[in-house]
Amino acid sequence: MLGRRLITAVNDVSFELGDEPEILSIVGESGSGKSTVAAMILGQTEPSEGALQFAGKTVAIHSRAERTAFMKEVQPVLQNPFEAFNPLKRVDRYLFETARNFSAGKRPDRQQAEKMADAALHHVGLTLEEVKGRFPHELSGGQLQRVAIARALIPQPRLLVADEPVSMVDASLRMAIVNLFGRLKSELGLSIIYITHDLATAYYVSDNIIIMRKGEIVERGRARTVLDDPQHEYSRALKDAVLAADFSGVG
Amino acid sequence: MENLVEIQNLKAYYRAFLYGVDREVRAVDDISLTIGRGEVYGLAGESSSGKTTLIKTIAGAIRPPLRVVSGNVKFHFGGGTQDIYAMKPEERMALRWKHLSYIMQGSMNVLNPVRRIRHSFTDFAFRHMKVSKAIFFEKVAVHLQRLKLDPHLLDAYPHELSGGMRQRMTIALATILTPEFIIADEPTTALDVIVQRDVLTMIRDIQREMGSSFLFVTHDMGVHATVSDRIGIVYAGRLVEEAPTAKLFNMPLHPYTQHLVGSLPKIGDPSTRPSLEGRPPNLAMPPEGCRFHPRCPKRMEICSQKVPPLVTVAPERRVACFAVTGDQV
Amino acid sequence: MTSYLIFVLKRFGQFLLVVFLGVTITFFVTHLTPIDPVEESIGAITQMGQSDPNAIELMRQSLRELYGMQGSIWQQYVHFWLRLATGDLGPSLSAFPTPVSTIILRSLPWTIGLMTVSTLITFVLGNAIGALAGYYRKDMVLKAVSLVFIALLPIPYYILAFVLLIVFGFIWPVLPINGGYEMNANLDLSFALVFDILKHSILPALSLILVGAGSWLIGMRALVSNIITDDYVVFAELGGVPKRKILRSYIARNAMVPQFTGLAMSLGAIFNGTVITEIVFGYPGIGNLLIEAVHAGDYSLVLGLSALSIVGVAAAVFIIDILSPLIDPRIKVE
Amino acid sequence: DDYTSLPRKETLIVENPEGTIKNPGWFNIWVNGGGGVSTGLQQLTMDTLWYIDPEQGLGGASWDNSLAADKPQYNADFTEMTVKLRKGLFWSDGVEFTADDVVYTVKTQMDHPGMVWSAAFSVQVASVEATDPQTVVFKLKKPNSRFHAIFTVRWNGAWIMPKHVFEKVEDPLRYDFANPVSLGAYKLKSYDPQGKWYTWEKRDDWQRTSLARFGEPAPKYVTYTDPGPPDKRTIAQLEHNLDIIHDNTPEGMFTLKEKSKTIETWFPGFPFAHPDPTLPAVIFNNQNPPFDNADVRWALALLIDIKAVDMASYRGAATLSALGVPPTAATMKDYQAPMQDWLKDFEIDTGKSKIKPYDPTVGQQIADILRKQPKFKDQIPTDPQAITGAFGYGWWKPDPKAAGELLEKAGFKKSGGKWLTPDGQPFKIRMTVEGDTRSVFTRAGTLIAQQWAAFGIDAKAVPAAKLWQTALQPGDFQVAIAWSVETWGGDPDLSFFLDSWHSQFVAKKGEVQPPRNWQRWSNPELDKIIESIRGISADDPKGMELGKDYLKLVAREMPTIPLMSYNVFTSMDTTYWTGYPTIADPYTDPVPNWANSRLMMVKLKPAQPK
Amino acid sequence: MFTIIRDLARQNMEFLCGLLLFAVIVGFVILSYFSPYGATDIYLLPPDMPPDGEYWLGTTSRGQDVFWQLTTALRNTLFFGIGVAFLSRIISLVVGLVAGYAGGAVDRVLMAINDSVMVIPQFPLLILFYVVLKDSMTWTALIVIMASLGWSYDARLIRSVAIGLKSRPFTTQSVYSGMTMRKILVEEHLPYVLPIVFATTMNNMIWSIGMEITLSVLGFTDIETPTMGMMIYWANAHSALISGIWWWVAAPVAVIVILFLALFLLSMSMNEYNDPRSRLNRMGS
Ligand SMILES: Nc1ncnc2c1ncn2[C@@H]1O[C@H](COP(=O)(O)OP(=O)(O)OP(=O)(O)O)[C@@H](O)[C@H]1O
Ligand SMILES: Nc1ncnc2c1ncn2[C@@H]1O[C@H](COP(=O)(O)OP(=O)(O)OP(=O)(O)O)[C@@H](O)[C@H]1O
Ligand SMILES: [Mg+2]
Ligand SMILES: [Mg+2]
Repeated sequence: MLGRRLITAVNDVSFELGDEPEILSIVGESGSGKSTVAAMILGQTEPSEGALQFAGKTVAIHSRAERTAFMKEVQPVLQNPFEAFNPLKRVDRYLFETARNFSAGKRPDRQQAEKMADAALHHVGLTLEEVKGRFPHELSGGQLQRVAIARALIPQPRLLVADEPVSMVDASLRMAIVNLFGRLKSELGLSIIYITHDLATAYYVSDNIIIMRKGEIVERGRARTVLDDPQHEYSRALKDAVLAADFSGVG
Repeated sequence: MENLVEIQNLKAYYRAFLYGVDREVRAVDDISLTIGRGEVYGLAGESSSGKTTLIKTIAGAIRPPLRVVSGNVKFHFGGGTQDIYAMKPEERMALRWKHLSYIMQGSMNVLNPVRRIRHSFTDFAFRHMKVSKAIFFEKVAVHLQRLKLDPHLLDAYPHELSGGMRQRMTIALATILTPEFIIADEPTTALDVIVQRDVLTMIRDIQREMGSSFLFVTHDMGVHATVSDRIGIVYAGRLVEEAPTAKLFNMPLHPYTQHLVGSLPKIGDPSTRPSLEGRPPNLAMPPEGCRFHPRCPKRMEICSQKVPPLVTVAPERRVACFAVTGDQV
Repeated sequence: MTSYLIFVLKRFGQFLLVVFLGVTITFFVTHLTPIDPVEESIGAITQMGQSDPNAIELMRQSLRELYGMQGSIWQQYVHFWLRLATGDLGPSLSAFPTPVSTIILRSLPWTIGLMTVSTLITFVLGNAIGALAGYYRKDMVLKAVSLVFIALLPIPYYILAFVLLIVFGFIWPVLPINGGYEMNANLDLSFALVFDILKHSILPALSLILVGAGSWLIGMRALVSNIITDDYVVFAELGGVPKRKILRSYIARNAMVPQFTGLAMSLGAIFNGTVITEIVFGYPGIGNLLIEAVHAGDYSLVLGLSALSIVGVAAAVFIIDILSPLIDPRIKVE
Repeated sequence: DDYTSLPRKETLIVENPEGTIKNPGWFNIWVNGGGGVSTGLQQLTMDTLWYIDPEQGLGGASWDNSLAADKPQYNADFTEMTVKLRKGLFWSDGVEFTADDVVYTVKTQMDHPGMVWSAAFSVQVASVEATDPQTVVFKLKKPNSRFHAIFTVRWNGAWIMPKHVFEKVEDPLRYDFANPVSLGAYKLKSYDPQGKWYTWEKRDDWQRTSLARFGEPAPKYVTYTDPGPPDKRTIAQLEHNLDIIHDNTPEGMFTLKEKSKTIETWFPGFPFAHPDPTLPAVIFNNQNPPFDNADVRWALALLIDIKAVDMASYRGAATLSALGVPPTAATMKDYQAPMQDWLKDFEIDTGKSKIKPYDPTVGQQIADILRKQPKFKDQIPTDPQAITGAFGYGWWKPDPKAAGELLEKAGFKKSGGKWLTPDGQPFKIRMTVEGDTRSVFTRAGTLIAQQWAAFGIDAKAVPAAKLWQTALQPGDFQVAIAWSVETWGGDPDLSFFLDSWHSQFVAKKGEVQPPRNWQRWSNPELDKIIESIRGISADDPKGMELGKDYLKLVAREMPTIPLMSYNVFTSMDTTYWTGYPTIADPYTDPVPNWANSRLMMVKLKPAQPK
Repeated sequence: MFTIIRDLARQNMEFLCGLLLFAVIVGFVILSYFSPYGATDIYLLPPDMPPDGEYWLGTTSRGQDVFWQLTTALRNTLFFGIGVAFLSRIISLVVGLVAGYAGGAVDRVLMAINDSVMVIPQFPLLILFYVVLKDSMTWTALIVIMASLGWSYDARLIRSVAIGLKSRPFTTQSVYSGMTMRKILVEEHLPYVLPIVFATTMNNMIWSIGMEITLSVLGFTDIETPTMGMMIYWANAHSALISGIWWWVAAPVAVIVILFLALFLLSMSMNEYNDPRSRLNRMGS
């Protein structure tokens, strides 16, 4: 009813996300174009051919208003949480800024902004109290990544684009974030594009998966189906290369 | 098995007096371990647990603000015994590359960016080989081919190679003289999974062929499962568990190891994985007692008061946890 | 190679643009001068003999015609570029009818000589000491030498030159302080003449070197002390590569990359310093000529000189730019 | 410093104040082509009909018939001048000098507008012809009793061109006259292609030049050089590398006197300097209000404390003048002394009171002040005559009260300590000074501006890089320090500058002023004086009476405020040469850029054996 | 900012020295307001007095007290330097940040202008301006002219940092927080380049004051306003060094050197503060 979300990318990459909230993983070798796809979905890179459609309309960003409107619907989660915040600024600043810049109607005052930030933080298992007035270096990587996600939630977008959101965080924190994605999907009805190298987490969290190689999609489908029994030769190589974190006697 | 490396009660601290704050980061705090000849010893642990610091200390590659506070590192190269901290700088220099090579963390960026790769080989290895240049480079070419690298790449600049190629180049450089002991710090991190697999297999092959010992650091348990013979788990500057690879994965003893092994998702196993709360301790102000206790699901009274010693609980198995060893030690 | 060619062409375009803008700005500023070369000339002439207004008016007309100073400023501007395209800078107005290019060519070698030699020495000396001081951080001799250069660095060119002049010309008069060679020198090329020219260039060059070397030294020292913590240097050390080799092929070689770019960016400033030094030491270069020309309202000479220095500095920058991929293979030339 | 290809003992080294020559290879002095003039070119190789020395001159008279055999002969109504030339004078290339050269000089310049004397000839000369090889007859367009002045060297004059060289040249305007052919006793030996020095060599046939009448020139070589700014000149002379400094700062001169045992100066003691026959003054632009009002000009004069100005500018080493003539030795006798009584009685009416502004003792007072400074104690003369000669007679007394009354008379008002002009604006004066080219003027101007400022006038000194060209000629100034009065020096005839003060020459506002009447002052009474002088010949004794009328007029009107002579701190080193001109033997001006300084060559003696 | 200064002062000898020297300079400037003599008054005191108890730094040949003259001259010079630095910093910040962030055509245009300014011979141009403007060449005008000549080098520097900042993820974060370009530049990027701006301020002041001195000594500025250059100008005009009035030259030169040393030490330690690696090295040695 809302129309469909059709996304087209460089090398004739087409895929779509349905109305139902879902987590779509994009995996593939380094340089296969995953980040480029992410950048195009976020409107940072213009596709040279094809178009990006959102809610049935082709996305065209010409004015600031159009950009704001688009950003309200699609928000990113960046790769390195330590880098995602200006180390010279307090982290809460981004929460408040987002709250002010994206709310419909008149700009919320400080108190309203705080309330919105607090609500968003609750979704990621934090409170404003823990975060308020803190500088990035005073928070752990996991906390920072969750604050970043909370910020992305404030405009109440329908789509999150997460480009390798856990590759820079520790193994011990990794699961916390991945688990959070699952929760956000079910609690907020949010769709997430999850870009990763890590087939195991993709398998663990996503509904659908796209396997890319050299800017092209080689295989797609339900995540579990594809990974349990990859059809394409490359997908199989990829799966084989995964070093299982248990002792299988490879050595 | 004969020991090649013996490390005793090693303590190495970063002492930083930075803009008004005097900090001491106890990155390696009382670690003892031995590595056998021909063995691949893996070190695992989360980021900033002190893995790099430990192997820097072992390799004798320390520079301020890092200082070795106590303990010693002994090698048995060529049948003799060398205490790396009792040697003169020139003697230590003489060991390098011939007996001991060290592949640093970030090995994609360790080649001189403004000179052709050929020069790196000359600088590092030519001195030690008593042959003519032409023969030297013939040998290099053969060695490179073994690592599936085109010898023409010698005339390339590092930036003209992909990350994986550069890492392989560095490995080639480190192994060209067939040293007895090779230390590698995360040599495959940030590599594509498929490339990573190739590199790891290759490392293993070379190691077998040359019979060298390997000390191998990574936080990726999957890599350890593939390469290491024995694994030591480091948490916050301490060795908390040590076991042969199979045993460690099949029956981890330390709660941290258990978490490490258990939390990782696996393809084909959709069951929910728990996540560990809290954050790694600040090594400048580590918690009292067991450093893992604030995050430990099995913590006891004593954990916050006493430091659990590393106890040998079975042959080749050591663990530092009161929950496993009891508090009588 | 073709990508390098495209890179060179692009840079060349940039060079042309910079020259165009620079010369245009100078053209208009120069033409703002209230000094009218015709009146200047009339002044010089009437100084020699009395004239009544009729005579002066007569003179004014004939000179204006002679100097070719008709047309609006825009016409003159277009005319200027047309002439410049053929390499003609026109006649000097204060030394009419001698061509500007003749006058400039007389002084140019001196400035180029002084500037190249002192820049070269400054660059090499500053970077060499800086590299050594950054690498051997505990060496007392190097520390002392660096300290001297660093202390000299902030002193303005003029002051330092002036102090040198007083010290070596008055208090301890051992060096010449005026001109490019001794008066009445025999100007046939001879060993004595070369020696004399060198002797006269010591103080001007010294003032430039003393002030200039410090900034290279500091930059290099800082660069080196950063580079020695770079992975490839640490790796080389771990690999037992000899210290001197590391200093030369790893540290200095890498530090040269930004220093070379820095050289391009600071060339304009170096030219300024040369002009000031020439004034202090009465050196016969284009700096002195330029000041003279400004005074005389000889805007064709001012313009010729400015255009030349703009082209010169921009060309030097261009050359350094296109050479930089050779020094730093990482620079992408696409 | 030993490196010179010429024997030092035979070389005289002289400062050329023109600095570095921009177009060093240009020797065509008849075209302004960027070459030097006082590089030795005009002093040593040029010659013309007559010379008037600013001092006594050689042979007992300041007037010298050089190429001419006699004084100029005019017809009764001054419309024709006949010149007799000397015989036996030769150009340095062996060609004889004749009347044809003179005729050629005049005609060529008339035919080529743009040449230096072209306009001057065109305006005056109807025809010129050589009636025989030694006689030239000029027919003038209108009567002029001073036409010969154009061929009379004071600082310079219309130099004679070598016809045999120039007639082969296609366009004399574009001819550089390289390897100049000389009519003087020296010829070019070498010059610096960078324009820093010129060296001239004594002609083998020096006997065939006009200078030979006084004897053989001593220096074999003469080098004119640019030694740089004053400090470098001082250093060079201390090291005996520079025989004559043209000008210096007073302090540089004091240092030389103190540190060098071989320095000779015009006055052996204070003020050392040679008084130039030019008169530095505060020059008003009389064309613009409020300086068109004599009351305002007088008020400003009465606000000057000349003793302070003297101390500030010349450190006391100045020769003051309240009158409109420079206090050179000749004018002291001819004008200053005779006018003293008139000055003492001179009265001005401020509107409220009558005052006698003249203070005849200022010279004495300055001598007294200087004598108190230990440094100069012994060098200050005590004899009143000598004091007057050195420091001048008197000057105007500072009288702020009278000045205020004068300003009020002119409609000015004082409000809140500030003077307002009649139309209610703050009285703002910008005093243009010359910057460091003539630093004593700058110093004087700064102090005068400060004295005016202290009285409530918004006054400030502003340096102009090229004062004459940017301010004085176009009239783009309010008040400036410069000179507008120049005399022949050795001759009492004032026509040299006074003729140009006629109102007929005053340019319109915004247009370029012909030389010397920078104050742009027109006055019918003055015009009458000038016309009377034009009607009599130059040596008519009536001229001096008319001159005094001029002095009285400008004292009343104050179109410029005369300050002092332009004292030139010329110093001469006796290590290699002696026999320089001094007050004891004032045979010429020691200042070496004057063409008359050729006389030095014959009076100098080598100080060291060859 | 304050904590940075405090940390630097505690930790860094150079900074401390620089700060102390700068305090001396500021002390001088403050003293200038208590000068017993008018700044432009001349011939008030006996000239050429060597330094002694009464005239601490002697008197000039123009009858001024060198010490008090120096305080005023230093104040004027310093304000001049600060004025130029401030204005030119603004230009270089705007150009550098915008060029770096906007990229593309904007960047190319700005850099073409930037490079042209860089190669123009500044010193002759300044003299030309003086000749053109004559007495309308006030200090304010000179500040504006100098500022418009003295920004290009630093704009390039700032641009190179800004390019780096643009690709930093936190910039993306800011964009998606809905901040405008102006806000991103001013609030996100500016703090990053401020230390550089601070360091270049010092270098710029050294440059502009050096130029002021050179222009003044050559007589190309307002000769009535006492500045460091003007003091030397008048000393030169009175052949002070040659005639042994050395204190007239030595005093301003010494103060200039102190001032520049202070600025230089501050700028160097700020530079080092910007680079944590060199901070670590400092401890290493
Ligand atoms: N700014 C750029 N300029 C030129 N080429 C680029 C740029 N960014 C990416 N590419 C190229 O586009 C291709 C796709 O890159 P992209 O970053 O999307 O890959 P990726 O799948 O995200 O890789 P990784 O797993 O390493 O992040 C690569 O070949 C890369 O070299
Ligand atoms: N030069 C240094 N000065 C001060 N502290 C340091 C320095 N280098 C490392 N540290 C600290 O020492 C601790 C151990 O660092 P180390 O590099 O050994 O960790 P690691 O286990 O290798 O981490 P990673 O997996 O990220 O490489 C960390 O807390 C780190 O912050
Ligand atoms: Mg990517
Ligand atoms: Mg590490």
